[in-house]
Amino acid sequence: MAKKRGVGISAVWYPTGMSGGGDPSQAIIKMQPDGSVDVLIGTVDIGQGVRTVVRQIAAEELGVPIERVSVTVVDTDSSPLDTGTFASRATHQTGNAVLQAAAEARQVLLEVGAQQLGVEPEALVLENDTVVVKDHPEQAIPIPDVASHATWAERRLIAGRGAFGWAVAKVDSETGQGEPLHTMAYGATLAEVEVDTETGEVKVLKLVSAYDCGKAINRLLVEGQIDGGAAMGLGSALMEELHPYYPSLEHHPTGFFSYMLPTAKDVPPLEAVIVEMNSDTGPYGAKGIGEMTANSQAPAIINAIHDAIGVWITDIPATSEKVLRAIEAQAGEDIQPGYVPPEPYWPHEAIAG
Amino acid sequence: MASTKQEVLYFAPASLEAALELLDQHAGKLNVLAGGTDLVRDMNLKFKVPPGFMWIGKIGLEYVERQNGHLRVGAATRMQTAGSSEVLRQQGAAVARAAGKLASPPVRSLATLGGNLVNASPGADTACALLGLGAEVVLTSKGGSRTVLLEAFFTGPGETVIKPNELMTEIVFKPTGKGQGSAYAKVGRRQAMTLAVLNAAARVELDGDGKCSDVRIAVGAAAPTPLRAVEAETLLRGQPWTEEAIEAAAAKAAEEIKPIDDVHGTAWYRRKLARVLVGRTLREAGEIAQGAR
Amino acid sequence: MTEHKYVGQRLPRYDGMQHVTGKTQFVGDMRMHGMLYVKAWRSPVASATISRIDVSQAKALPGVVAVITHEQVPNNRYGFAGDFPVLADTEIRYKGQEVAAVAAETEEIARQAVELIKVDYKERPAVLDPFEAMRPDSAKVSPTGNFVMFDGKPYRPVIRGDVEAAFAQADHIIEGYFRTAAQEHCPIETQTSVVQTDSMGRTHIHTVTQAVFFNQGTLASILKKPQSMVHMLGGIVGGGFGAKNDPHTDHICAVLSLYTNGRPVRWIWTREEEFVASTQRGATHMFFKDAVTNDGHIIGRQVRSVRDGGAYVLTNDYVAAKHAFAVSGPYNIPNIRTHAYAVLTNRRPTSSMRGFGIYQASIGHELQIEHIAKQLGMDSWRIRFLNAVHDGDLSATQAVLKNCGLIESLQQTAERAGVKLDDEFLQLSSKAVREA
Amino acid sequence: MDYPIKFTLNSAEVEVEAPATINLLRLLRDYLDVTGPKFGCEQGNCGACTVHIDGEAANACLVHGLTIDGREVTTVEGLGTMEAPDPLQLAFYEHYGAQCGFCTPGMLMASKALLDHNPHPTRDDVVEAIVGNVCRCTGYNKIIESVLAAADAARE
Repeated sequence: MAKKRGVGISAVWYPTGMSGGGDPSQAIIKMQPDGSVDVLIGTVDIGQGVRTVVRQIAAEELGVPIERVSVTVVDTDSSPLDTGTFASRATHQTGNAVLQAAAEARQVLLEVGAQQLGVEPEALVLENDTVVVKDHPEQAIPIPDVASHATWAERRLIAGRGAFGWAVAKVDSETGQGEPLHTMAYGATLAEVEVDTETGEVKVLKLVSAYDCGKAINRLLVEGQIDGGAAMGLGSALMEELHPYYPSLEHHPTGFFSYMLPTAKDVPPLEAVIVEMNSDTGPYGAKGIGEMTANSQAPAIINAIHDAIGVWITDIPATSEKVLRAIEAQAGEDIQPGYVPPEPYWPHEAIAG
Repeated sequence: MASTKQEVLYFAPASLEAALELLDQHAGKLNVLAGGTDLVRDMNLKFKVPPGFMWIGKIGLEYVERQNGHLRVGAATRMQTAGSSEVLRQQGAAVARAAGKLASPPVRSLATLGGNLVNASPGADTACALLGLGAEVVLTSKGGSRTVLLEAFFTGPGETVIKPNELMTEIVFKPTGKGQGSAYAKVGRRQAMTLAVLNAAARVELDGDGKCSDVRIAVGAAAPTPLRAVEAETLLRGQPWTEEAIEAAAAKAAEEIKPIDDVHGTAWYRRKLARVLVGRTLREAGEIAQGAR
Repeated sequence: MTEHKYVGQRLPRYDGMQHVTGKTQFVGDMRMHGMLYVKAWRSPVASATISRIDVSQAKALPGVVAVITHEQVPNNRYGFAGDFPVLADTEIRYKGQEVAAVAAETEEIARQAVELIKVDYKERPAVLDPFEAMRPDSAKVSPTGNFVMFDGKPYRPVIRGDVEAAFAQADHIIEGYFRTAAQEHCPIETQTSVVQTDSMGRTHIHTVTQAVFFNQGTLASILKKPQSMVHMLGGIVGGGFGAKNDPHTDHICAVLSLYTNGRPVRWIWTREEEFVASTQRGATHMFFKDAVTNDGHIIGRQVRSVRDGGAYVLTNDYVAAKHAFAVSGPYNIPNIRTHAYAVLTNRRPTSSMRGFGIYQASIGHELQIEHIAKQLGMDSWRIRFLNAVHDGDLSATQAVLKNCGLIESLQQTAERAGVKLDDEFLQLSSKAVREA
Repeated sequence: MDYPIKFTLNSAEVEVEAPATINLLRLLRDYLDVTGPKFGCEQGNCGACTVHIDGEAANACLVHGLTIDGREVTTVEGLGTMEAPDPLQLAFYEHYGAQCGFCTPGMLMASKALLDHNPHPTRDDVVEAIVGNVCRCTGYNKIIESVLAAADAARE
């Protein structure tokens, strides 16, 4: 039984938000008379944790304890518009909208507090659940008291609106020139594999991934994204394929017994490294890395297979069978390791040659 | 025309006698439900809803015991029980290993050896292992019992010789002892929770002179039923136990099988794997027989 | 640096305790009074013309409350290109396509009713190979042709510099072909909707969509109602990965709910439905041709990629565009020519999946650069550091790059993995001004 | 025809009637309104419906509903509550073992069965225990960390 090990790396990038723009996010923040805060957003939590992130931002900006901040689920009757959770955009776009809404709400809060304290709003800061005069910590009012005063005495609504989005990019139809990519995030992966040269089975022994997400608003959640992407990337490298006899439709899988996803045993202990090259555009410098964390593992793994046994897999995924085919082809057997495209018929507009 | 709602029967007899009586009464109308991991799945997916179910979880068919020089395993013995049985691990390593590799713990707490055999999937883990161990199954009806060698039990994918009024009650095989060993190996499409692209099992007996006095080789997911590689066995029986002999037998086994292309792999790949896995199980069983592991 | 109290912390999920106690209420966990169950008739073939749809027997089955075909759909077309029918009308373009749907008192009755639906169709040859679909003599998947069009072109171009000059100047021209597979997103929660239309004519949709407001607009158009009459409730989603951007159950349930006299309908897809009928990631073929110098600089790159786009346009143009914008990779390549094709085939529709065209691009440029490194006998790290983007570099679309982080990501990957990099690589920075 | 079933569900006696075509998952979700166990595939391949039957982890979708008569079933609802969570639930909360939360009830029950039988598991033991539970969000890493952390906490 021959097992050979190899190491491979990869480097990737990914834009934050829709390429080409046109994807607004809106937010509304309002404070209740007891100083609790409602954050209304229109994007959804698909597991990545946007409600948690948005709650952190609102609590940070309004100086209230995070426990007093509620973030709604989406109800089109009350939530402001948001194009949605895709394109690695929620933390960045919705986060920016919430930041803006919080600034507006904060201004009202400061104005009411200033009235109560008899100072200018500019003289105040929000700290530890109080509105406090800069450099005079003894002159402070708890935020709940300001909220109550605003509601009942001043008849004011402490609230804020926020809206963010990339403008629709003007992309030249001949050359593609324009600004369709915004706030690029980066990542790299190192994979170590062990290949069974008799069966073609590949076991991934190590996956180390470093991702530049700009400011990590919640490091636990960012690590979760990097880990989750790693498993999905591993699946796409080694096993996930809807057409085992591509392009034929035959043998199309119909469940998790015929379409393979990585199990806990397929995924090695994962290393997630957070790199923070802050962006100029995101909340606190954040970028979006939701999708790209699944992009770097497959090439690193395929490159590691080459390092281990000297064969190139170019038809992804590198299933055990394809790896063995490549090994046998290299050894002289007349067999194709994977799909071989016909000579394409490029339309006349295309590149000559 | 609207189909009428099907009335499905259910029985949960408390004794073997009661179970056999029910099978006799409702011959052909009751599907025997052991773990349910195949039957209930098929029901869920509307592949097959039988006219009735008879659950055999309460009739005492879960046991592993040694009797008259044979291992006797109750047909309703669950995979987790088989996989963790010290007796099986020592004296029927192939089946203990196969049971322990089947699916996942929440499936192994349900699925039974008998169910895995009666379902007759060509790549069933324990079917391959038990075939390699030379097992027989006891089929019992109200009228009495008969014993069928496993290689005569399977007749096609999902098809066996079991009659509608019969219940598989026991699996019997010769334990391995001194100078004997068994092994099981499988390649799936991932590290766990996978059907076999191909599996293989072997039982090896070596004599004092280092010759192979008896051998059995089984290959699964390589033909309509789990298959015994008879010609490969012939190459080994009575011959010195050498790496060359093992290689030759493994190559012969790869020729004997009748694999197809399906979602899990091609016939080409299955032949390659047959040679590798038959070789590996023979080597491992041989090492156990030699006391080397 | 500003001190933050909450931002930058490791805080548990807001809804974490609900999740771990099983209290989170997903859409499929809802049950409403008088709720009906939905099933659909799906095409067993990949390509056909429909001559007749007969639902009379299904309607007559006791327990069936509503049966719809395209005739009951107020506006049967949606999607970026407006080509995707809610229910197939004149033709079938993929195996698994919905032609009719039933709402009944129980799931079992709904299933039986579907079996009573008769669809007369004439099977056509299916086009399953995108290279076949590209041929002028190919059968047409869509009457308007098999190419997804980009401002009148059958591909999305991205052109920077002079790639021919780069090839002329190069020490090596290195080509590579790579294919990535079609994939399924596999969120553990399948497509699910609970929908009710009330006596005011407002349709309330409990949705698992990732894009509530996108879909509110789509559904308003399908139902021909003002957006305010389409009330969507969502935000608790059992995994998405791009599977839940396009409507799968919301639109059919919403139309059904117009015909159930106010009774809510629920549809939870089986795992099999998820595999046969949901959107998928399209297989992609990439042909690279790079101009490379002896010292490992990539000075020119040509990429032609072909996306196996499935039966309808949906987001194909967007995915191909995103692919074209980014396929140069995080490298400073002065001369680029990319043509990204998306070609229609008789496969189930392809749409967004985590990575949106750049997943494929990443595999392409990272296998290609490794092939280059090996051909040049160069270290894998060196070739990436050598070509990595810096602040101030231009993208293929000539956008000025800022806040770059590739060099740092590579450095930190090496550090965590215990790889000792040469000092020259450790001293690099994305912020460093590039030497002229 | 419906058959009567009597069993112990999360420490309470329940009685229910169901046809002979019911699996335990549907019995729990549709008849008893216990929605912790999730519908993920009904093929026994995702583990989202994992419950305990007489103390052992089992895929509820593969269990014939009527065979539950006289037995003891525990779902995630029986593991602990928001106010009094099981240490394993708390560990999943603190170590980010749940993202979208859909596989979580099954994942908890599979790993709880492990800890019940093996209070001091190795990382490999945890992996073996959850191989039948698919998670598409977490990459399993923080799930495994959560289970190990719960075991550590119990040791103290």
